[in-house]
Formats: sequence, structure tokens, C-alpha cells
Amino acid sequence: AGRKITVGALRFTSHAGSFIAFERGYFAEAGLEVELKFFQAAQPMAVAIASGDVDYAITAISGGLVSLADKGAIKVIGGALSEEPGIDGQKILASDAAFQAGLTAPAALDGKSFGMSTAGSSFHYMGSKVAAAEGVSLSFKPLQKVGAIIGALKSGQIDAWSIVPHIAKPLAASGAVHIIGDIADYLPDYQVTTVFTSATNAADERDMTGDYLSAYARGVADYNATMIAQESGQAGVDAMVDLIHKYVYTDRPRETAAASIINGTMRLNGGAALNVASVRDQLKWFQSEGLVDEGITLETLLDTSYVETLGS
Amino acid sequence: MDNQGSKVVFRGGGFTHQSRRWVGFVVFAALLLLAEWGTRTGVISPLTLPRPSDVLQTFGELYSSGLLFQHLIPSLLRLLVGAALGASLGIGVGFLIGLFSFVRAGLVPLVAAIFPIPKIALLPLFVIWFGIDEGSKYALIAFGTFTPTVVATFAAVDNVDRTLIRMGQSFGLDWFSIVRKIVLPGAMPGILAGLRISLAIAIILLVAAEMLGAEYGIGAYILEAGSLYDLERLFAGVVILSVLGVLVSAVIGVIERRLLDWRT
Amino acid sequence: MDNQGSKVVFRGGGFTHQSRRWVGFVVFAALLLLAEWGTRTGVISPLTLPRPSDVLQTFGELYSSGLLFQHLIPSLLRLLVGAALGASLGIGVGFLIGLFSFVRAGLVPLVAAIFPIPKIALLPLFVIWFGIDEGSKYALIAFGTFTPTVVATFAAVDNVDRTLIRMGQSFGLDWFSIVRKIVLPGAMPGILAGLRISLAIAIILLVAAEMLGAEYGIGAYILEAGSLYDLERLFAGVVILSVLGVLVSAVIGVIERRLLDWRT
Amino acid sequence: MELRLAGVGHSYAGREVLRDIDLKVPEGEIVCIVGPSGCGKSTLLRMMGGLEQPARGEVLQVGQPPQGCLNPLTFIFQDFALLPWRSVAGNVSLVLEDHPIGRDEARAMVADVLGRTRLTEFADALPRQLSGGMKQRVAIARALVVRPAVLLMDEPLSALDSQTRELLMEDLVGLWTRQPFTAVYVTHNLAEAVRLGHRIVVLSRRPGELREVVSLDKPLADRGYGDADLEVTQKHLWELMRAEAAAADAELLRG
Amino acid sequence: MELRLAGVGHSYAGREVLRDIDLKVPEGEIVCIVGPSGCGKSTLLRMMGGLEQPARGEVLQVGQPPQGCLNPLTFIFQDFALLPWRSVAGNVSLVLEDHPIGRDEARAMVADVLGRTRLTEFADALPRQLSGGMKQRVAIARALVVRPAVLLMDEPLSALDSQTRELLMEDLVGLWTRQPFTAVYVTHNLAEAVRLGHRIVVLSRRPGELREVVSLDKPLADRGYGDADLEVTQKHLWELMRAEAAAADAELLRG
Ligand SMILES: Nc1ncnc2c1ncn2[C@@H]1O[C@H](COP(=O)(O)OP(=O)(O)OP(=O)(O)O)[C@@H](O)[C@H]1O
Ligand SMILES: Nc1ncnc2c1ncn2[C@@H]1O[C@H](COP(=O)(O)OP(=O)(O)OP(=O)(O)O)[C@@H](O)[C@H]1O
Ligand SMILES: [Mg+2]
Ligand SMILES: [Mg+2]
Repeated sequence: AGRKITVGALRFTSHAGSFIAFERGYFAEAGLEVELKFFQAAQPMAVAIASGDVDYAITAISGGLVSLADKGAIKVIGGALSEEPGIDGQKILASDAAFQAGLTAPAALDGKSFGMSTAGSSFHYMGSKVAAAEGVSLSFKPLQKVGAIIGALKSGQIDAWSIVPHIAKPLAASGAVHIIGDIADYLPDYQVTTVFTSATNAADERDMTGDYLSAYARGVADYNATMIAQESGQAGVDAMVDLIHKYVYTDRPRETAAASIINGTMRLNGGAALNVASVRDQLKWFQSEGLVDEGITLETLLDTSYVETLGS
Repeated sequence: MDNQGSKVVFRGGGFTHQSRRWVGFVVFAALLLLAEWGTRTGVISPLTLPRPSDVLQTFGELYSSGLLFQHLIPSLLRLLVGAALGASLGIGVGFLIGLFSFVRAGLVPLVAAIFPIPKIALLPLFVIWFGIDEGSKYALIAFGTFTPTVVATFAAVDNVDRTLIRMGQSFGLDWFSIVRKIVLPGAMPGILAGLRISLAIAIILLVAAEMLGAEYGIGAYILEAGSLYDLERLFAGVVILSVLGVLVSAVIGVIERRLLDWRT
Repeated sequence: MDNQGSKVVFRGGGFTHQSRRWVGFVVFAALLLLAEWGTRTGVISPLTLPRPSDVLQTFGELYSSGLLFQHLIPSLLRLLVGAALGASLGIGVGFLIGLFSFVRAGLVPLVAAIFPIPKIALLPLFVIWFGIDEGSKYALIAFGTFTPTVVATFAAVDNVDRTLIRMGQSFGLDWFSIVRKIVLPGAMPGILAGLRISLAIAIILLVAAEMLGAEYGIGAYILEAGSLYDLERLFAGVVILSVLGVLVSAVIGVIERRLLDWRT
Repeated sequence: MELRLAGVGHSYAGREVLRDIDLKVPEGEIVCIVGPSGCGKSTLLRMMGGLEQPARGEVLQVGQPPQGCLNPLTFIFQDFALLPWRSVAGNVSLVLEDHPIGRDEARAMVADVLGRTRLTEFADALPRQLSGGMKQRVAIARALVVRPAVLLMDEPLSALDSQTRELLMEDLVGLWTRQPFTAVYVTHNLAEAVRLGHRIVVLSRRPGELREVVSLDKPLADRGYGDADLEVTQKHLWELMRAEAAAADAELLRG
Repeated sequence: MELRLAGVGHSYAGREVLRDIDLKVPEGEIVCIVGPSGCGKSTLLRMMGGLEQPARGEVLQVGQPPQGCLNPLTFIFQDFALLPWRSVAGNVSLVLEDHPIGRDEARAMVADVLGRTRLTEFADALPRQLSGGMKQRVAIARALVVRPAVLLMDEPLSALDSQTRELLMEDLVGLWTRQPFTAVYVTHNLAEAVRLGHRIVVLSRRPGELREVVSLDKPLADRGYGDADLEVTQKHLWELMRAEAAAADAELLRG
């Protein structure tokens, strides 16, 4: 048996890289005995990395993550999910009421309310960026939980939101909300989620971290090849869905889960490559909003010595 | 003036209670039927309330898939360990406060200051302090049950009949005997009444506790259902917690009747 | 046998309390100093606990920037409206339960079933039911204060001395007079004691309430600090809530002394 | 107005408490009821006041209540039953508030009874500031203010210490002497019975049956603390009850 | 063993309660203390039992307690002070548990006192199943089991109804006659004082001072319910106290 490590995960399709590497034994082959630890939300997972309860995890860059990095607790070491023009990505949604009233494109967002979980979340970032690009002003509503945001959107209490496709599409299908745009149009190459670890792991456990990243990257490669390039055809997709279904939508029957899993297909960064330009932009935005300290540099947040970097 | 006289009119009797258990069932049934009818006819939008029969069906699936126990058992364990920790610490500290002036002066303001702190505000800290495994869940539940138990216990100790204590002293019983044989049983009714509230709070905190990296558990189930806006599952989970609360309260009732059969 | 005799030994006096207010302050000061020392020397990691002096400084900034009141005033308003709604409804329903057998039989099981439901589990529903504006915040706080107030009120009504009620009946007072002049004042001590708990719960629920689309408010401030893992601000917010809780409890104490000066 | 009981009996949850009581309470007389604990004295009194309905037999009021009477059958309770949140005057005026009486008239009525019970200077005191004896005087004032036809007293003195009891008995005798009232007086205390009763009704132990009715002719005002002729009656009553009292005690655990 | 009080005085929060009491409780005698409410009777008794320390003067025990005595100064309380969660036998054995007594011996001692107080068949009953009179008999049994040198009784009968009181007085007389004990007996009730006291100590109203000590020579066993010669003493005591009692009442509000 190899070294014992704990990998944090959310039950989202975007964490498929970890599931695949785990199920197909890539971690084991890299000499790592992995325990997957599941969370209900990203924020406690980041704190768990800081406390040393979890070694590696994947989540969106948020103000909280940057704060923890600033306290010297964590480092971002790779990229996970990113927007890529041409591939289904995060959608901009409008409530039915707002849509009927003319909110049919992001340009009409002026003066509308936009849902987010908390200030400094990725929703906040996306909304701000869209607003800046369209030259409109939005009011942001912090609603903490995705469930609350969905409820507010369905009942027309907020006007717009942005979310990953596997949640966006079924919502739009129900007719209660409408898709009015793609985030990728505003934030091409947006580095949505990143791989991160504790500062000690990044600095002092270089072998282990390297091993982890390479095994994870094999999982990502399988995912991209099967789900996006469709290299092994429908059979490959089915097998992959079966694998992912072990972790995601476990309490739904295979048929309904499959639709959601396929809907949620997005590009995962090959080789866990990290888009530094996007991260820099996000950090700047956090600072301009006064959410994190002005003095934080990109080096505090990132350790770029492990993976290929893009856009730097 | 009639010599027959008239009957004295009856004017007592108000303000007493007859027991009418069935009314409770009728009310429950009526509410459920109303909800069922409303959701079926569309008077109540499906966004507002799930259909009771669908909740029942969800519950059935939960049971037949075996997931019910997969969720229930870790939650019960967390409740048990967390509440046992919090309650026993709380009873201990409550006794110290009740028995020693110094402890009272030092801790009562502290407890009063801790009481109104919302536990969910401290969630991020709990991860750092107690880790993401069961530790932080036990700690959160224990913390939540601790303060009300302390308050109930020291109030109960204060309420122990002073003449009984004076009696013990007058017979030269030693301090520890008085605490064990007079104060402890005398405070028991108050402590049990306090536990009723503490345990309800423990159940309420289960959801908060399972925000902290729980895979299985009723709280985690509810949270997941909430984040997917899946009302049937949300309500199924809530009903489980509610039944749990009623059961716990009933168990305390049984313990009270057993342990406190000396009361009138 | 000595004819002088010996003094009778003193053996009473235990189990009484002297008041030692200063001990409470000493304990607070000691804890703060310990935390300050620990964080300064690095014995306590900055991830675990913020430095008390930093929290104080954050609080100072909050005050001087005027943000304190921007956060405090909406929260106080929510507390006030929510708690007033929940408590007055709770007292009303509690009275109905206390006075009418039928209402008691119908509602007591319902209240028992509602009590252990965690309010945060219902957050998504509150959005639909009451919107994301002030309505849902009022409703959440009202809902949280309602159940404990009901329970405290009907217990208080049950505890009103039956001989007083019988006295009223024997003098032919009408039903409404008995309720207003005997039951209501007689239940007041129990109701106020219940309010103490209900209001503490209201403060605790402030954070949950401000999860729902609140931009300003102490709860929103705490949540944002938590999500940014900004411990100084988190603790500053928690201290505000804690002080608020202690103040509310003190206010009830004053009301009790005013309203219940007829007690011994 | 007088009260008449005909064949009154009662049971609680199938357990017989009173059996076949025939009794007359004549106008202007004090009838004392004595009997061992649990024999149903309080139950009987509650029936006379309409607070309980007899299972068997009937309780009748014969004749009209006097002019201006607001509450013909008025209780005085053992534990005073004062509202602790009302002053002495407030407790007395409570029972006038549901009647159509002008504010000034009510105030005059209250002042009058407080004077008669020597409580004028305590009008604004709260019950907790009063001794037991004074509390019971307030309860008596409250009963007098409604101008009752019959006063129903359930061990009115037994919560008081014996000196206060003695003083209050003198008060009651004084009140009755100045203006005779009709009363039923339940007590455990034979000394009280022989001091206050025109007739003394002795009940057997549970189920309470009429054992004996003793009449005392000596005027109330002439009876004093420890009178020799009253002692004779008292001793007779004690002989009647002694065995009953001991037996009632022993039955408790089995009952 | 006897008790001696020399110049005992006490104040609570600056308010003088007792002043300059000199008193002797001789072995084998029952000393009754009477006095108006609030004059400090209970305070005085608590000092004799060591539950309170006198501010002035001293309380001395002279001579050795008898052989086998476990608790020389033993209280019997007005409100019985029984543990409601223990049976009759459990309440009695409670006070033996802190002494090095074998289990069998303890059981024999408990059985013996329960026999003397006629409670044998109630050994397993809980207090709530007992009448007031029986509860006080349990408290007496509990006091007797520790073989006290002096029994300190604070209105032991005043929570009971007058018939039960009468029966318990006979019990106490019986116990004393079979085996004389030393006792201090605080009461409000002059009838009790003249039935049980070898000496009767009369205190003035607060601050309690020694007013008079009355000696009664008639043997306890010969005194009966309403004896004429006792009545004389009782009347004398009543004259002494009557004015004090009324004045104490009136002082209440101002005090
Ligand atoms: N509401 C009630 N329900 C059931 N049993 C009752 C009720 N009231 C009284 N009893 C029982 O009826 C019997 C007679 O009660 P009651 O109070 O009339 O006796 P009493 O003669 O007044 O006794 P005491 O001298 O102790 O006051 C007792 O055994 C009592 O337990
Ligand atoms: N622990 C105490 N603290 C303050 N004052 C007290 C205390 N105990 C008694 N007192 C006061 O001291 C006075 C004497 O009290 P004590 O109980 O000795 O009187 P008593 O003669 O036994 O009265 P009673 O006949 O009513 O039992 C009273 O005024 C009482 O209020
Ligand atoms: Mg009675
Ligand atoms: Mg006393």
C-alpha cells in the first residue's frame, strides 16, 4: 500500500477527474492510498485543507480561498474546470417573469437583481464581469444556498443567475426559467475551479503532490477523451456515466441521472493546466471589490511549479 | 317566598381539561388532506408545498432502497454522542455552578454570553478546531446542548428544597452525601425538563452539524434536497427529524415516569 | 464530666451563595488575556482564533466607518418585528391551548411536531413562501420564537393557581373577567421566563434569517466574514450578537422587576 | 335565606365520598361541620356554593336573598385566595367589578368593609406585605362586600398560627354580634367549632355520613377562650371523632 | 446532657431579632418556647442545634451525650423534611448511612424505631402515600434512630389538622413516658405547650426577650385533652401573649 492521503470532493460532475482516477486505480498506481471525503459545500472543504484534514481538493476560487492563502494555509496548484468557447459551459439564466418583461439577453440586465451564494463567490464574480462587459449595473442578492437561489429564481424574486449547465438545462426545460446567454462569451478561458492543497503539502511534499497531480490528470484525460471527444463512442460514455453515477445523483435511477451527468459535461483542464491569466483577473476583481486584502500577490495564491500554465 | 326553594346554580367546572387524544389525529389528518387536495387541484402551487402522497412515496423509496438507515444511523450516532457529551458536561458544570459560589460568579456570565451565539456562525471555526470528521459534528451538537443544560441544571439545583438540605446538615450528613442523596435526586425533575429542550436543540443542530462534510445523515440528506430544490425529499427529511423529536420527548416522558414516580 | 460545657459546633451554612460579581469580570479578562498572549506568541495559530486586540480594532473600524449602525439597525428591526410577531402569536395560541380543551388536543401534538424542525432546513421554502425581502426574515424569526413561546405560555396558564380561579368562579365573575384579571397576570411570570428563551432563540436565528438575501445586518456581516474566512470580523459580529443577547436578557429582567413586583 | 340539603351523596371516580346527607342551614345561624380528614367536608361545602354538582340528592336555597345581595353564596377559602398582584383594596373591589355599581359607590362599599375588618390603613398594601391573619381578614372583607346571604367557610383559620386564630375568631364573633349572618363553617378544630357554632354537624369517616348534630345555646358573645362548659361539648365531640380519625389515617395506604 | 444559653442575642442584616437570652434545658425535660410570630423562636432553636451562629453570647452543651448517641442535637421540622424519593424505611436509614454501622444493625435499628412509632407496616410506602400525621411520625422515627441527647422541635405539629395533632401529642407523651428524653419544643399553640412542657418559656415580640418561664409539675401522662388545671395556665399564657400578638401584626407593614 502506498501513502495515505485524503481527497476532498463535492458530488458534482466537475469532480469526475477524481472519481475516475480513484475507480480506475490511477491513484493506487501512483503509490497513493486515497480516501475520498465528501462535502456539502466548497467553503468547509477549503477550511478542511487549511486545517490539514484534507490533503487535496478542487473548488472554485472564492474570496475565502484567497483569504486562507493569505493566511499562509493553502496554495492553488493546478486547474480543473474551465470555460472553453464551443463547449457547453455555464449559462446565464433569467426568471420567467423577467424574461417575459424583456430580459431576453444579458444586455437587458441593467437594474436587475442577480443571485449569488455569498459575496466573493464565483457567482458574484461572473455576474460582475457580465455586467461590466455589458455596461449595466446589477444588484446582487446573497442567498447562501443554491437551493434558495433556485427557489428565488423560479418564483421570480430575483431576475438572473448563472450556473453550470447540468443545473441550468433541466431548470430551463421546466419552463420556469430561461437561458439567455453563455458565460463563455464574456469570460473565455475562465478558470472556474482549481486544484488546491495546503501550503505545507505544496512546499514540503513535492513528490506526493506531483504523484497526486499526475494520477488526477490521467482521470481528467479519460474524462475529456470519453465525454467530450467521444473517442470510445456511446459505449464509452455509458461506462463513464455508470462510473460517475456511483458518486453523483446516487439516489436517482440510472436513466434520470445519466441525463444530468451528460448535461453537465464541461472541459476539464488537461494535465491540470492552470490558466494564470484568469486567476489573476479573478484576484484583481476580489481586490477591487474590497473583499480581500490589497497586498495579496499572485504568488501568495499560486504555486505554479507543478503544472503547465496558460496565459501567463 | 316559595317554600320549595330553588336549586343552587352550578358555576364551577370551567378551566379544567378533558383529554381528547383523537382531536390531535383529526387535526393532522385534516391538514394532510388539505395539502393533498390543494396540490392535486393546483390551488397550492407545487413550488410551495410538495404533495403529501409524493412525500410518502419518497419516504417509501428511501426505506426500500435501504438508504433510510444509511442516513439515519450516522445521524443517530452523532445525536447520541454529541448530546451525551453536551448534556453530561452541562449537568456537571450546572452542578458546580449550583454548589459553589465562586464557580457561579465566574461561569454564569460566561454562559449568558455564549447562549445567544448562533452555532452556524462558527461553522468554519469548528472545522479548524475539531476537524471534518465526526469530531466537529459531535462538538457542534455538544456545544448546542451544553448551554441550555447548564442553565436548566443550576436552576434545578437552586430549586432543591432548602429545608431538605438543612435537614441533612442537622443530622451531620457529610457534604458529599448531601449532594448525592439530596441535591441530585431533588434536582432531577428540573434536569429532565431541561433535557427535553436540550435534546430538541440537538436535533435542530443536526442539520448544521452535517453541513460540515457529512456524506450520510438526515441533515445531509435534507441539505442536498434543499440545494436541488427537491421538496419531496426535503419534507421527507424534515418529517423524519420531527418524528425523531417527538420520540425523544416521549422517551424522556417515560424516563420521568420511571425515575420520578415519587412525585404526586 | 466538665461543668463548663463545650460550645455547640456550627454545621449549617453550606449551600448558600454569596454574590461575587467581580469574579465574572476576572474570568472574562483572563480568557481574553490568554487568547491575546497565545495569538501573539504563536502558541495559538491565527487560523484557530483571532487576536482579541485585532477584533477590538475591527470593531473600532466598524464603528468609525458608520457601518456598525448600517448593519445593526436592520438586524434590530428584523429582531423586533419577527420576535414581536412570533411572541404575540405564541402567547395568543398558548392562551387558547391553556383555556380550551379542544384547542389543546388539536394543537399540542402539532406544536410538539414542529418544535424539532430545524429552521435552516426550510430556508429554500421560506424564499418561496415569504420572498427574499424582509418578509422571509421576519417569518423565520417569528417561526423560531413562536413554538417556545407557545409551550411556555400554556405551561404558565396551566400553572395559574386553581384556587384563584375557583375563587373567581365562586364570586360569579364572568369568564372573560377571570381570564383577564386572574389568568393573565397569574401566567405573566411564566410567560416572561419563556420570552427570555424565545428572544435568545430569535437572536440565534438572526444569522439564519439573514442567509436569505440580506445585504446589511449583523447576520449577513458574520456570514460574509465566514465565507471570506475573516476571523476578526467573524468574532466582532459574534460579540455583537452575544452582547445583544445579554442586553435583551437584562431588559427582560427589568420588566420582570417592574411588572412582577408583587412577587416576594 | 336558608339552605337545605336533601339526600345528598357524591362519588369521585366511583369512590363514594358522601352518603345521604340531610341538613338545614337556618337563617342567621352558624353551622359548623366537623369530621375526619377526607370525609367530604370540602366537597359538601362546594356543593352548597354551586362549585360542584351533587351526584345524588339536591341542594336547595329557600327564600329570597336579602336586598342588595350581589353574591348570595360566598366562599372564604383556607388559603385566602388573594390575587398577589392586587392591593388589599383591589382584591376587595375585584368582586364588585362585574356588577353595575358606580365607581364612587364601589369605593364607599370597599371603604366600609375595610373599616369593619380593621384594614383601612392597609388598603394599599400588597398581600405579600401582610401576615396570614391579615390576609384572611382581607378575604373576609372581600366576602362581606358582596353582602352574602350565606357565608361558606372552608377551614378559614387552619392556615394560621394559634394566636392569630384566636384573634380572628374574636373578630368573627364581633362581626356576627353586630350583624348576624348565616354561615357554614367547615373545620378540623373542635375548639373553633364550639366557639363559633350554633349547631355542630359531625360527619363519619369516608364515605361521610351524618353522625350527630350538636346544638349549643350559649350566645356567641358570651363564649370565651377555654370556657369550661364548652370544654365539655368539645370533649364529647373528641370522643366521637377520635376513633374515626385514627382509623381514617390507617386506611389511607390501602384506600 | 443539657443545653445552656448565656446572653444569646442575634441580628439579621442589622435588625435585632433576639436579645439577651439566658436559658437552661435540663436533662430529661421538655422545654416549650412560645412567643408571637417573628420573635425569633426558630432562630433560637437553630442556634441550639448549631445551624446558626449566635452573634452575641454562647450556646453550650454540658455533659457527655449518652452512650451510642449518633447525633446529639437532632431536629424535627415543621414541614417534615422527608425525602420524597425514599420510602419510609429509606428516609429513616438515610441518617445512619454516614455512620460506621453494619447493614444488619442498621436494619434492626430502623425496624425498632418504626415499631415504636407504629409505622412498621408502612416501611415501604413513599411519603406521598402518607397523611400529614404519618409523615411527621416518620420524621420522629428518623430523629429517634440516631439516639439523640436533645430533640429540637420547631412547631412539629402546626402543619397538621387538629385531630391529627391531638393524636400525635398522645404519641409524644407515650414515647416520653416510656423513655424520657430531653427536648426543646417551639410552638405557637398554647394548648400544645401546656400538654407537653415541663417548663414553658415565653418570649416577647421582636426583638425576642425572655418574658417569663412557667413550670408545670403535673406528670405528662396525667395531662389530658382540655384538663381544667391546664386551662388555667393556658389562659394565663394567653393573657401574656395576646397584646404582643396583636401588636406584632400591626407592626408588620411598618417593619
Ligand atoms: N376533584 C376530585 N377528584 C377526585 N377525588 C377527589 C376530588 N376532590 C376530593 N376528592 C376525594 O374525595 C374525598 C373527600 O375530599 P374532601 O376534600 O371533600 O375531604 P375533606 O373532608 O375536606 O378533607 P380535609 O379535611 O382533608 O380537607 C377525598 O378522598 C379526596 O381525595
Ligand atoms: N435567614 C434570615 N435572614 C434574614 N432574616 C431572617 C432570617 N431568618 C429569620 N429572619 C427574620 O428574623 C425574625 C425572626 O425569625 P424566626 O423565624 O426566628 O421567627 P419565629 O419566631 O420562628 O417566627 P414564626 O413564629 O413565624 O415561625 C423574623 O423577622 C424573620 O423575618
Ligand atoms: Mg377539606
Ligand atoms: Mg418559626
